[in-house]
Amino acid sequence: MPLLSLREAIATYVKDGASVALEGFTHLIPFAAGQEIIRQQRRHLHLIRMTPDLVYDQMIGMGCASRLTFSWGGNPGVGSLHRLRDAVERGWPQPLTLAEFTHAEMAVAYQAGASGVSCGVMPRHAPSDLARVPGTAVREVQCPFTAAPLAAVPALTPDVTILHAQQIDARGNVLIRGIVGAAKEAALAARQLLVTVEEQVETLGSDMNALILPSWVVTAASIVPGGAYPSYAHGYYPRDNAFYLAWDEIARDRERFSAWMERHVLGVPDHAGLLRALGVAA
Amino acid sequence: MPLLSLREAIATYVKDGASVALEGFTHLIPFAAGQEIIRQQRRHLHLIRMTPDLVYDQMIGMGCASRLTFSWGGNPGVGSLHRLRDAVERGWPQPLTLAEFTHAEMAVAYQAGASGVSCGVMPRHAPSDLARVPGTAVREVQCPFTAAPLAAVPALTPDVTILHAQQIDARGNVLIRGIVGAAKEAALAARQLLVTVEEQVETLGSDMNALILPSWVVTAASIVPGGAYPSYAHGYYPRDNAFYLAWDEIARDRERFSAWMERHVLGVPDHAGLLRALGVAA
Amino acid sequence: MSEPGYSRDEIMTVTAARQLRNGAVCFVGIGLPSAACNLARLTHAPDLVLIYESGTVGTRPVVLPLSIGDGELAETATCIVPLPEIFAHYLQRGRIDVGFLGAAQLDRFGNLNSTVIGDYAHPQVRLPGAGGAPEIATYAREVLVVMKQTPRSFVARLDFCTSCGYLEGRGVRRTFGPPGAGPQAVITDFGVLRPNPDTEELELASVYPGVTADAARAATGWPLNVTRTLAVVPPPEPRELEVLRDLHARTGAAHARPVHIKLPS
Amino acid sequence: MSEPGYSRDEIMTVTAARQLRNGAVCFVGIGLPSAACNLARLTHAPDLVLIYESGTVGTRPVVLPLSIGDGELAETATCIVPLPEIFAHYLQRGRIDVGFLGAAQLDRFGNLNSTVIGDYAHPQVRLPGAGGAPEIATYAREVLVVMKQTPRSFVARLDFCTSCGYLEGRGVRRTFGPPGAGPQAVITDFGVLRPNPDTEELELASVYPGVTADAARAATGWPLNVTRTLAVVPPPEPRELEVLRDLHARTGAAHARPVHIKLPS
Repeated sequence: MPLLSLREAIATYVKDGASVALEGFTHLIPFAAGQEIIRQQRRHLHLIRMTPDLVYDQMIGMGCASRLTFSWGGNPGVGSLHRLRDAVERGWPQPLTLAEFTHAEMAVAYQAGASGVSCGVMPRHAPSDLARVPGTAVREVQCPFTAAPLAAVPALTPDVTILHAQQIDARGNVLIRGIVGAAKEAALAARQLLVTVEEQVETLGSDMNALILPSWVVTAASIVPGGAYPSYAHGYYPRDNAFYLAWDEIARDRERFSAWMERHVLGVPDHAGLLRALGVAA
Repeated sequence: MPLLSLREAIATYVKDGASVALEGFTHLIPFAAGQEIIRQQRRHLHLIRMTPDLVYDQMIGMGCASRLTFSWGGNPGVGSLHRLRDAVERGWPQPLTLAEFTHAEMAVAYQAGASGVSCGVMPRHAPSDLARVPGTAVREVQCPFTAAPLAAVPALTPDVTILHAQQIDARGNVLIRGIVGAAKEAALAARQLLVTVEEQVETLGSDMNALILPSWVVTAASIVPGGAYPSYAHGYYPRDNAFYLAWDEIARDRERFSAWMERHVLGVPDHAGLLRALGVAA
Repeated sequence: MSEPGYSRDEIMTVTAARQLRNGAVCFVGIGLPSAACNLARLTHAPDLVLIYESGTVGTRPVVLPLSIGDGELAETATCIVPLPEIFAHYLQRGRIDVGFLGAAQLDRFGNLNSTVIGDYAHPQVRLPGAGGAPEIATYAREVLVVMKQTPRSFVARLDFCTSCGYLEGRGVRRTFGPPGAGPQAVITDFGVLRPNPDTEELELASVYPGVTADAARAATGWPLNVTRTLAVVPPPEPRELEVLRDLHARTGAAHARPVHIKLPS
Repeated sequence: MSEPGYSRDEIMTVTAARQLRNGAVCFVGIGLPSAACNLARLTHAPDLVLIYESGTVGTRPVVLPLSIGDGELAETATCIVPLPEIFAHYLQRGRIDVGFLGAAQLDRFGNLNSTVIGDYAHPQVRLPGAGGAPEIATYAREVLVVMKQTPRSFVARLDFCTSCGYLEGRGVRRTFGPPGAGPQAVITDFGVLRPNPDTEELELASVYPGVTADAARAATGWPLNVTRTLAVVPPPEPRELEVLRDLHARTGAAHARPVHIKLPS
C-alpha cells in the first residue's frame, strides 16, 4: 500500500469515464480528493454516492460528471444542490444522467458489491413512482420460500472508492471512527480503494472492535490534514455548518459559483492552499 | 428491560418446543444459560447455533432438544461432540433432526432474520452433496440481472436468542467486546433476546463504535459472573482449553456423562455452584 | 386580536413534540422534526429513543444538528451503527415506532413527493430525492408528517409519488401489506390533519389558537374536509417555549463558531 | 536407517509452511494449518496475513489457539470483524489467497468429506459438518489440504462430498465457474500430492526423506500415481524446528494454565 501525494493518487487511479464513489455520510466526506479531481479536470465520471453533497455539486458544476447514482442529493439541513439542479434541469455545464435508489436500496447495493454477489434482496417498500423511473435498477422478484415480493438490487462495484479517515498506522492500516455511513461497504465493493487521512501514527491504539481497513485492502493512501473540510473528522475538527449555509448562496448563481471555484480550488495548488484561502487554516 | 435472576429469565422466556439460539463463536458462549435450561428440564427445543459446542452437547445429551440447526458441530480443536453423535447415530437419549448449513449460509440466514426479510442471497458454492441433504433449506435461484445461479437462504428467526456479554449499564445497554461471531445478527433476528452479563456498571465507557445492544432491544438480562465458562469473556477470564480437552473423555461415555451432569449441573443450584464444584471459583 | 407570544414554527414544533409518548423509538428527520423530538425528550418524554439515519442510536444532543450526521449526534449516542444496519436491523426489522417525514408535495391521502416538480424526465425543479423516506413510510409503525401548508405543497395531485401514504384511501394501502400504519398526523403551520377512519382522506382535526378552518382551506390545493368537532390546539406552555428557545439559542451559538484547522508546519 | 531428528507431524508442518509466500492472505484452519501458518510468519513470511474464521484479521498470535476463536487471536489482530463479514467481505469477495482444509475423507480429485461416514440418514459416524469448508474450497485462490494418509481417509469414493476439489477432473470444476483454482497441494504424513495438469488427479509429487512411493501407495485407497520426477522434500532446517518447537512449548504452557474466576462475594 503506497503512500502518495493526493495529486499523484488521483492522477494514477482516477481516469476519465471511471465510476467513482467518494463516500461519507455527512462525516468524513473526502472533499480534498474531490477538489483534486476538479483540479485535474477529469471528465465523464460516473459519480456514485448515497448523499452527493457540496463536493459533488462542485464536481458536477465544473463538468467532471456525466452520470450520478445516488439516493438523496441535497445540501443537508439547508436545501438544494444548485449545481446538481442546473445540470439536471438545464444541462449546464453538461447533462447529467441520474440513477436513483432509496437509502436502504443503495445500502443493499453496496453490501452486495462488498460481498461479491451480483445482487441483494430486501422487502419491497410500499408502492411509489420510483419503480417506473427510467434509471431505476431495482427489480421485483419472488421469495422462493414465502412467495412474498422482494426487491432485488444490483451490486454496486465502483472502479474506485475514495474515503477520508482519521489515521493510518506504520503498517498502512486505516482507522475510521464516528459516523461511518456506508463507508466500509463502499470501500470493499470497489475495484480500487483510495484513502486520505488526517495523519499517520505509529500504532492506531484503537479498540479491537474498531472499524479498520487492513493495509492490504487499500490501494493507495495520502496524508491530507483537514481533508474532509467543510465536512468533519471526528476527534480532529467539527463540521463547518456555516460554510454549508453559505454554499447555498455561492452555488445558486453560475457566475458566482465559477468565480468561487476559480479562486478557491483551481487557483490554489492543493487542499492546504484552499484551507488557507478560506481562512480556516493559518 | 427487566433484570431477572437467570432462573427466572429461563423460566419466563424459554418454553418447551421453542426455537432457541444460544449464540457465541468460541467466545462468550452462554454456558450458564444453557445449563439452567438443563436444570429446568426443557424438552423438544429446536436448538440453533452456527457452532454447537459443549453446552449444546450437554443439552442434547440431557434430552432437551429434538432438532438442531447448525453449520459445524464439533469440539473446537479437539474433535467430535460425542453426545451429539450418540443422538444422531443411535437416537440416545432421543433422536435429533438436523438442518445444516455452511457457515456462510447460516450467517446469511441470521442476517436476513435480523433485517426483516424472508431470505438472503449469496453466490452458490461449488457443487457438493449438501444440496441433496433432506434437511437442507437452501434453494437455487437466478440473479435477475446476471442470470447467475445464486443460493437463496431462508431467514432464521429464533423464538429466543440468548447471548452472554461483558457489561450492562445502568440504563440496560449491553456491551459485547472481542470476537463477536454472529451474535449481533442472531440477537436482532430473534423474537425475544435474553442476555447474561459478567457485571453491571454505571456507564459502559466504550468507544462510540463499540458493539452495543440498546436496552430496548433486550427482552431481559441477568447478571451471571463467569457465565461463559469454560468459554471466555474477553477482559474477564480466558478460555479453559484444558476443560475442552477433558470434555472429550467425559462425554465419550453415556454413564460418565450422566454422572458428570448429575453432579455438576443438576446437583448445584446455579452457575456459581458449578464454578465452585469445578474448583474454578473459590 | 393581539399577537400570540410564540411563532407559527414554535407552535408547530410544540405540537409535533406532544405527539410523542415517552419511551417511543423515533426515526428523526432533520429540521423541525429534530427540534420537536429533542423538545419532547427535554420535557415530557425523557426516555424517547432518537435514531438519526446516520446510524446514531439513542442520541441525546445538547444542540440541534444542522445535518443528519453532525458530530454532536455521535458523541451523545448510545451507539453508532453502520448505515446499512440502521435501515435493515432497525427500520426494516420493525423496531421503529414513529417516523418523521416532510416533502415538497403532499396529497389528500398523505402520499408524498420529494423527487421532482414537473415531469420526471424534464423537471421544473429537481428535488433531493427519496433518501430514507419510502422505507420510513413503509415500516415505521406510525408516521408524522411535518410540512407548511400552501396550495403549492398541499396539492390535488402529486407530480411524483416518492413515499406512500394511504394511496387512494379506503384501505388500499393495507392490501399491499406494509407493516406500518401510515401517516397518523400531518402537522402544519395551521393545525393538525388526521386521516378519516373510513376514507383515509386527511381532514383538518385541530387548528392553532386564532386560526380558522377557512384559512386552512385556502392554504390547501384540494377541498379540505374538517372534522365535525374541530379542536383548538392548546397554546405552547411557558416551559415548552423556554426549553425550545434555549435549544435554538444553544444551537445558533454552536453553529456560528468558526472552524479552525491546524496544519502541520 | 537412523531415526530422523524430527517427527512426521513436524515435517508435515514445515512442508505446509513452505508453501506460503510472504504477503499472502491466508484463511487459516485450526490445528496443523494454524501451526504451519504461524511457523511461516515467524520464519520466511513475516508479512503473511492470517485470517481465522472467527473474524480475526491479520492476527499474530504468540501461542497457538486451541479453538478458532481463542482470546489470543483477538488480542493480536489488526481488527476483528463480525463473522458474516469474514465470509462475505473477505472470502466470497475474493480477497483470500490461500485456504487450508482438512477432512475425514479425500478422493483422488481432492474432493473432501467432513459430513458423515456411511449413509447420511443413518451414519456410522456423524462428523462435525461443513463449517466454512465449501466456501473456502470455492473462493480461496488456492487450497492447501493437510491430512494424514491412510486407506480409510484417502478413499476411492467419498461417502459424502462436502467440499469440492476437482470433481471428476479434466476441467469439470472450471465449468461450474468457482473463482478459486482448487487444491494445489495435499500435504500428508508421507509427502505432497499435486494435481496432474491434464487429468487433475492427485499424484504423489514428493516424499519425505526415507519415505518410499510404495509406502505412500499402501496408505492410499486408490491406485496412486507417482509423478515421473518424484522429488524428496528437504528435511526441516534447524531454525524451522527450533521456531516450531518453541511455538508448541509456549502453547502447551499457556493451555495448561488453570482458569480462576472471581465471583462477587
